[in-house]
Amino acid sequence: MKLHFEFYGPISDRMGGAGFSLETDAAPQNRAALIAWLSHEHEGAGALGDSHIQIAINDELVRTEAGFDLSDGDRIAFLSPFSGG
Amino acid sequence: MKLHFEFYGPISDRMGGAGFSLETDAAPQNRAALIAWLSHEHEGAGALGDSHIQIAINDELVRTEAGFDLSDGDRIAFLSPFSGG
Amino acid sequence: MTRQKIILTGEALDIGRWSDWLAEDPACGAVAGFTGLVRAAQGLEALELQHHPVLTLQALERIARDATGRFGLAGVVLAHRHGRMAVGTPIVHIACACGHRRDALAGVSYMIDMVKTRAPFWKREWRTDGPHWIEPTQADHEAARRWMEEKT
Amino acid sequence: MTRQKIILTGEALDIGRWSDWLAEDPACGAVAGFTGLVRAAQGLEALELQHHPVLTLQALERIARDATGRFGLAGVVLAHRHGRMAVGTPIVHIACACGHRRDALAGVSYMIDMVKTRAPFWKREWRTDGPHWIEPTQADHEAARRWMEEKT
Repeated sequence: MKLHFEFYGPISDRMGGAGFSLETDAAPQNRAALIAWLSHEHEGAGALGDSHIQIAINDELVRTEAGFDLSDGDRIAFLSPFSGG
Repeated sequence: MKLHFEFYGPISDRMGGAGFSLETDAAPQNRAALIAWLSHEHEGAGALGDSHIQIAINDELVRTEAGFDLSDGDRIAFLSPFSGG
Repeated sequence: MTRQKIILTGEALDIGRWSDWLAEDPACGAVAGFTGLVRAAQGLEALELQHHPVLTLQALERIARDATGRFGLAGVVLAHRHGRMAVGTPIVHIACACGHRRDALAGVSYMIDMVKTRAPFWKREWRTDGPHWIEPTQADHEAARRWMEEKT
Repeated sequence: MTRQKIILTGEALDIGRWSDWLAEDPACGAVAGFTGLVRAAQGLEALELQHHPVLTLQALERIARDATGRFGLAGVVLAHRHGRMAVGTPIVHIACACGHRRDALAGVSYMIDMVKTRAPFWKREWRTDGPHWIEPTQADHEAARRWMEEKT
């Protein structure tokens, strides 16, 4: 399956841009596995482990403790800590 | 000497208007004496004894505990509790 | 070097213009404001604000000066109507500009609390059954007293 | 029956018009507001606010809804810019209308505290020496947490 990654805020600098896509046969089912896999593919991905970074799947914030079930075409966004106003 | 009295806010209703003038040879030298004298001249003047009513002499707020020294032509204003905004 | 406008007027308040003026200072990242208006109520035809010809403006100036010192404000607007006003009319407008939001917001709170009980105004509602003086509430007095107690 | 305008835009904020709109409700005696602007700083050329295409507007809507319920607001404006802005440009404008001043002022404080740390925006300063991401301060995080603790 194909997964699309998006990076918002400072983390996008570490990841070399706003996003990229990857192919896999065995999609990771929790946050730790996801980041371990991304770290294989991209050297900056260790920074995604910061617990202040939130994850949204298909534009919906997810609590990642419970794990997740990714499907082909899913968009996984990593959101740096917010700084609005 | 001639003294001018001014009344601001609700107290003006009790005193029958915005002000009046009185003649005296012996000006009162403290708040209690002033109100006693005014009560002789005007039936509503007892209400001026309310401790929340402030006094200004010639457009300057005065602390009346210390007494005061009135002169001919002085304007004595009684200010009802404020309600602005 | 505080920029300030203290206004006591019988004319309509020109709120938009002052806000623009306050926001002109590029050193200010925060502008907070408050507008109090004549609120509709059953039988209310108009609100009247009486003032003192000398002491009222002096009190407004003192309130603005105290707020400026206390919260380090770079800009202040304190404008108050007097006279008779219809429902919906702005009575008072306050705005504070400074570097950070906390001080701007606190400055506005402080000033409106002070204006309610420490500035010589007397408020009278004109209702269908005649005029009624309005006294400040107990909460108004307490709000002003709290600021006095927590001297910075 | 709250009147509300939630705006996320790349265009200049039209602050005066919304304030007028909020003040139109005759049941409201109090309108409080806050405007955050790009503050001048040594070497600062522009401020950039990035946002999320879906989540940011949702967060603004939730913040306005929470404030409305918590403070009993009759009217709310929450407007936020995104994109690149010059010094002096309004970034965010918040206004609350209701019957009494306390709730209007508290509503504004609550919303700006939430917008700082709970809405998906990312702020970057463009300085003469290049771009610098701006993180929320510790004080910003604490301000938001305090509201969560003192649940009304």
